[in-house]
Amino acid sequence: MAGPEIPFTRYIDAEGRAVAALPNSAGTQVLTRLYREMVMARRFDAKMISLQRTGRIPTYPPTLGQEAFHIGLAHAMAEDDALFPTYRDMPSQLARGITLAEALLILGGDERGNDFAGPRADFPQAIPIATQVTHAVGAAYAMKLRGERRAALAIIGDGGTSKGDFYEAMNFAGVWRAPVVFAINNNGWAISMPRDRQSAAGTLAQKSIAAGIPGEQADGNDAVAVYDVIGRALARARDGGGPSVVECLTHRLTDHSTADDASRYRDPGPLSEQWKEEPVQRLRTYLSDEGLWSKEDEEQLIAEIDSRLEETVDGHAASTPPPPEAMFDHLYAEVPADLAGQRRQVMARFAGETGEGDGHG
Amino acid sequence: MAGPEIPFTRYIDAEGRAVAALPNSAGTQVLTRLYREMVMARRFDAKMISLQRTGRIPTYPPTLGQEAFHIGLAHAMAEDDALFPTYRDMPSQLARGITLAEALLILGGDERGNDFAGPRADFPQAIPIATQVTHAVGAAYAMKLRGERRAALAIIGDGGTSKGDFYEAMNFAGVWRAPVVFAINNNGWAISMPRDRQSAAGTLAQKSIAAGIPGEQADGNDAVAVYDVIGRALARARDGGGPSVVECLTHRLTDHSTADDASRYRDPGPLSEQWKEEPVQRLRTYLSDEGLWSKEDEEQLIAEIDSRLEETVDGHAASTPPPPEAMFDHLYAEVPADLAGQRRQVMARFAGETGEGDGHG
Amino acid sequence: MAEVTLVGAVTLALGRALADDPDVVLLGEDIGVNGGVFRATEGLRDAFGADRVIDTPLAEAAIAGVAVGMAAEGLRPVAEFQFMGFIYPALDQVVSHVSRLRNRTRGRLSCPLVIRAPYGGGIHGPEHHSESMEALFAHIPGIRVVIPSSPARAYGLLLAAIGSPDPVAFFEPKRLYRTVKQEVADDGEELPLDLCFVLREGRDVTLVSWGASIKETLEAAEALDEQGLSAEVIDVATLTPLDMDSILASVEKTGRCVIVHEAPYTGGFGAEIAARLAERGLLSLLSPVERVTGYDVIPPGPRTEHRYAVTADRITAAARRAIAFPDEPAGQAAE
Amino acid sequence: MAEVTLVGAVTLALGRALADDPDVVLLGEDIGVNGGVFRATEGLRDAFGADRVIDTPLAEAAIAGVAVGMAAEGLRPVAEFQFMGFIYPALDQVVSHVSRLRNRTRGRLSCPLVIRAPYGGGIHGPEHHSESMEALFAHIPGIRVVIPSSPARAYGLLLAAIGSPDPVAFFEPKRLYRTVKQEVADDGEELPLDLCFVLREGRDVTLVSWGASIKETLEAAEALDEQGLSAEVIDVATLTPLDMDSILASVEKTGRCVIVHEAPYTGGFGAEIAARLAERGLLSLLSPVERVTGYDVIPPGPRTEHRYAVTADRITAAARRAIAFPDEPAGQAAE
Ligand SMILES: Cc1ncc(C[n+]2csc(CCOP(=O)(O)OP(=O)(O)O)c2C)c(N)n1
Ligand SMILES: Cc1ncc(C[n+]2csc(CCOP(=O)(O)OP(=O)(O)O)c2C)c(N)n1
Ligand SMILES: [Mg+2]
Ligand SMILES: [Mg+2]
Repeated sequence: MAGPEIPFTRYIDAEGRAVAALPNSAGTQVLTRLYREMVMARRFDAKMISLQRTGRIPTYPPTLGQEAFHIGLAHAMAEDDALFPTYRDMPSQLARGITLAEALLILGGDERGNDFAGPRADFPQAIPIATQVTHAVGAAYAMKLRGERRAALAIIGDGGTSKGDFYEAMNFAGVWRAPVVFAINNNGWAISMPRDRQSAAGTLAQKSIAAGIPGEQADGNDAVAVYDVIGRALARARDGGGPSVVECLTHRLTDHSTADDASRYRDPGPLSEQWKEEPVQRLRTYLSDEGLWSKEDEEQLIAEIDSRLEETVDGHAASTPPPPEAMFDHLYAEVPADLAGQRRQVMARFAGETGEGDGHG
Repeated sequence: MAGPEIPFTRYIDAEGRAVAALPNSAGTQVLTRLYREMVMARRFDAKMISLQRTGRIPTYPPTLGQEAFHIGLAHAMAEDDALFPTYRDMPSQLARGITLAEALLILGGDERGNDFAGPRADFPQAIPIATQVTHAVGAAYAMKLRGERRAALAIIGDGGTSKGDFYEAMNFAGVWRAPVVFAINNNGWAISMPRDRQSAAGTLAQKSIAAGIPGEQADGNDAVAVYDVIGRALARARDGGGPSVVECLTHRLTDHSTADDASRYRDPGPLSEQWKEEPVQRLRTYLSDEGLWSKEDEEQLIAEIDSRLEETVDGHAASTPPPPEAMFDHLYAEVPADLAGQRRQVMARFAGETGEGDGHG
Repeated sequence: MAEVTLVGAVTLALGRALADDPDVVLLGEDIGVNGGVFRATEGLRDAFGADRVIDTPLAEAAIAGVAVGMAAEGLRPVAEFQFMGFIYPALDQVVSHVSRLRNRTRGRLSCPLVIRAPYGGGIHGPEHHSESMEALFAHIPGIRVVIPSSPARAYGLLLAAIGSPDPVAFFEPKRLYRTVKQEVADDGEELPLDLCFVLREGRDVTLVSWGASIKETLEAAEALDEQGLSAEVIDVATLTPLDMDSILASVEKTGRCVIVHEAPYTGGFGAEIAARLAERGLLSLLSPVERVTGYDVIPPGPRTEHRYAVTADRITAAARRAIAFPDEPAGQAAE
Repeated sequence: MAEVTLVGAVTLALGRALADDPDVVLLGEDIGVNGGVFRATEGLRDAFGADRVIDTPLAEAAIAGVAVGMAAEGLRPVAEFQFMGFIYPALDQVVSHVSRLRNRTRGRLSCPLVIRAPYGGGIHGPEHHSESMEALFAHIPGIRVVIPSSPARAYGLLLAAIGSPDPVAFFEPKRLYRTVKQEVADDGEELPLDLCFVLREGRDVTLVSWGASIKETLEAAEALDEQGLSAEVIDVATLTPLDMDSILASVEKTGRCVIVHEAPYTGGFGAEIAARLAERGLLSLLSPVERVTGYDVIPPGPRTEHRYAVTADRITAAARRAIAFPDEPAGQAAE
């Protein structure tokens, strides 16, 4: 079946050349900020992998290659919009304002990280695939009901678009004209499942047609395209123009997670081609060519990032785990009488442990 | 958003005039057979409503106005295809070969009706909305795996197309190129919810685009259109051409069920317009105009149907309910030891009841 | 003060909550224009608008999911599921998010929502319309499971559920929707979500039940009374978190306990109560615990559904066995 | 005869079933090319083809639903769910159809399928990767719930599950996937689906458990032995339909019972066993039943998940309390 027409947006190509006039919203400040945070995302990712390899955090889902997506969309959002991220979207959360220390708590398996000081309406990462997208629609409904000029943004993977939740969310959003944007990170893989065996649909953006809402594609390796397309979709949503879907085409340049070994199912050939399209180098080339970024800028940025990361890791190592009774204390607004006995018991069992460092391992 | 192009098929219009040359497959025999069974469907329906009103069967879902859909699709199927019906699709089941006595058992709340002698691979009616569509895809997979030239046909309502199951089923079918057809009975309503508030999609057929499979519409008041479009979709499926969606536009000319009162939510105005499009009269006019059906034929048919219905109702009234232990005897292949005590207890409690007539009421 | 049915009391409570708190919204299938298939939301859309009494598309997983997003954004959604038999697509959201959002974010976000669903059999409904699967919900940490058994308790408990900062699954015994009327003052008074209700005091045996089966349990207590036996009747009402102390106190007094529910026997919530008696009330027990429950089967279709029902006779017989113990053999209620 | 791990035994059994019966098909996420995220299906796609070892799109409700259609058409689908925490979207199909198709059609159609999912904690997995929600399934009439605790039982029980004409939910203790190796003959021998396994005979107390917690239960029995106390250990293995007779017979002998599971306390399947003891074993009980279980909370994240775990110490302490009764206060395992 011939696919429907789906718009595709790209501003900067794989060689770092502008293929279209950049949108007005992408001024110098924005561009360098996008770049700086993409570099942060990449170095943060490398750091987490090394922490995982040395047993200091559990299984970790890398973000390598998807920096333009994560940072572009975070900057497209207004501060009081609400983000509904997945386990792979820490760079977006960082760019939205959660702290590195909070991020490390989250990745280290400590729920306190989700009580972030940053964007208080943002959801924590959803682990069960696609369950967050209806949350975004409900939040968007609340925003609209109250007449607020805000929007919700849900992130979902290519694999996630196979789940009924995604479809039901789009359908509710369509009927309600809810201010929500569904941003698909089509990184080509759901663990070992390649995109083309996930769905016979020619594009994932066209799934929006099932709900009667607009869908388009952006080059997910081009931070400017992501920033622009999602920014416009969010603006339209806030202005009462209803929901939409933006499929961003990225590449997962590494394993699904630190527990995964992609060499079992993935040809190295295409992967090396995909590296040529990766987003950080692309934007650096563009900025350098425009005279907006120098070697010195780069060195300074990296030094700055690395020292912040070191500091954070050290801080985390020195942090104490939550007290034993914490597992009871946030389940209900108040601890119900029926749980008091179990809570007492746990406090007694681990009386020695609080503050004694990480029980993990 | 401008909707995608969706083909629409109609052969006989509301006035009973052919608006296109009828397909070769719809010869005289087929046409009169379609008509005869549509009349049966309508009279069966009326009979069931009167049984319900007099307390002889529980809540009943009328089929008034949807006869062309139900009978057209049943005749489009091959005997060894498999049907996955909903609670509203008894006329299709009857046309597929289940007996009136079996139908009455089913509608009377007696599971033995589902052990029909007729099309043994057909599923029983699904009551939880949209749950049957993935069954059809799994059955189709089995047919394909075994190299059988068969297809599965799942029926779903307009409301049902809002459920994630429908989407997941289409998506699996698309990836597997499974021999399955999804026939949507878009009767305009899901209980009190009108079609246009069920989804912002311009057509329900276009939902197929989300799964990359073909979708088209047929005039669901035109039995020939239903018969033809679904017949071609099934043939394509059997021939390895993959799955498709057929949206049939019908009207629910009465309440959702005997427990419903549509006057609470439905304007009478459009309803009387819809009556003008109803399928039985339309086909009768066509057949009469073509000299294929006479007043005598009609009288004879009705007399024949009514006497069969009377006979069935009498037979049902004289039937005995299943024995008390039946609720234990078909849950597992053999009654597990752990259930034996409960089973004995029930047999003791109702020792007097077996064969004593209907305990219902 | 008006005489209302149980479903009428639900409507009253919903209307009161909508009137008192602009953050309360209702959502579900057919709840707006149609007033709900059981008329629980009758008139509320007209009174409070289609934006707050929301007819949703047909998709239970989404109904639960959007309610989570609404609740986290500060609304107080009350989601109706048309029948308990159609609530399962929503279970993923309940287990994965509704019950966990507060814990996961250490209280930054929370999920103060109510899931309403009519449950139980006896209305001659087709398959899937007679479910009593409250035990599935009672095994999920982080939510409350509440089941009223009278108009007054429906009113007060539902208001408490809507007012609660915790998510509540509120299951309504549809068989009792219109069987009794009771004076209920629409005064906004909540009933406690952490206590059982002692409906009848007694000496010889404790009958523990909830929801629809309270009817037969009270009838059994009446029958026992006529036989000179005095039964205490406890309506658990809030299954979780459970007020076991009230049940233990009663069994300490009577020494016998019959637990009654319509749900299947194995793994029903009656098991939890019996288990706690075996742990904490063993020395009080003068006879084996009895459970009078549905059988471990699919409730048969309307033609024979009465055979599945929990009857006053079955309860009375179990209570008499318990009281007569050890003179009569025990534990036959659903061996 | 090869030494295999528990997950290796699962692979052996799946391979054997695929080889012996052309109707057997496997389906699930990442089970084909990748061999499953736990490698339970390693090598099977290459051996039996992508048509019979099917990588599905990511949608659990559909995986269950298509399996129903396959089973009714005569295949023997074995569906893998990657983690129990992601099985909830499939529950609707399990409750509404898997468990009912035979009953609904009086046997005309049936649903001989197996649902496989790794369950339980202790692997430092993120949230939703440590679920033990077997009790939800054990309350559904019409299916069998089976949980192995050793390589040999994994092999024999899984073959029995695949061969069974009834649908089986088969939950694998992922914490034990690679902790022990055992000689398992790949001889196609099934183990019975209607009997508990007595893993260790004893006099003083009966320890009842299943799946992952069998490890700590056996450790506790060992520790008790060193203290001169003799514990009988029962692996329930098939939770439903339950072989209560074996448990009752043991408790009749020992007079004491400690039930151990990793799932939350309230409404866990331990409640059912304790309840049946209160009904049918009351006179055997010399001390209150004890349950040693997970707490009624969300298992904490990896950093502190060890606090949630059921340990041999907790079991030993409960057993000692039971044995010492009435000299020591009882019922504190999870009061
Ligand atoms: C409902 C559910 N099923 C299965 C999983 C296990 N799982 C984790 S990630 C993943 C693949 C997701 O792929 P995609 O949506 O493309 O996101 P990506 O990982 O590529 O970012 C799977 C199957 C899960 N987390 N949730
Ligand atoms: C999962 C589920 N939710 C709710 C219901 C209750 N219900 C029965 S019929 C119906 C409307 C279905 O509408 P549609 O799919 O258009 O089919 P129609 O009744 O018009 O044939 C609803 C909501 C149900 N049976 N299953
Ligand atoms: Mg992906
Ligand atoms: Mg309809």
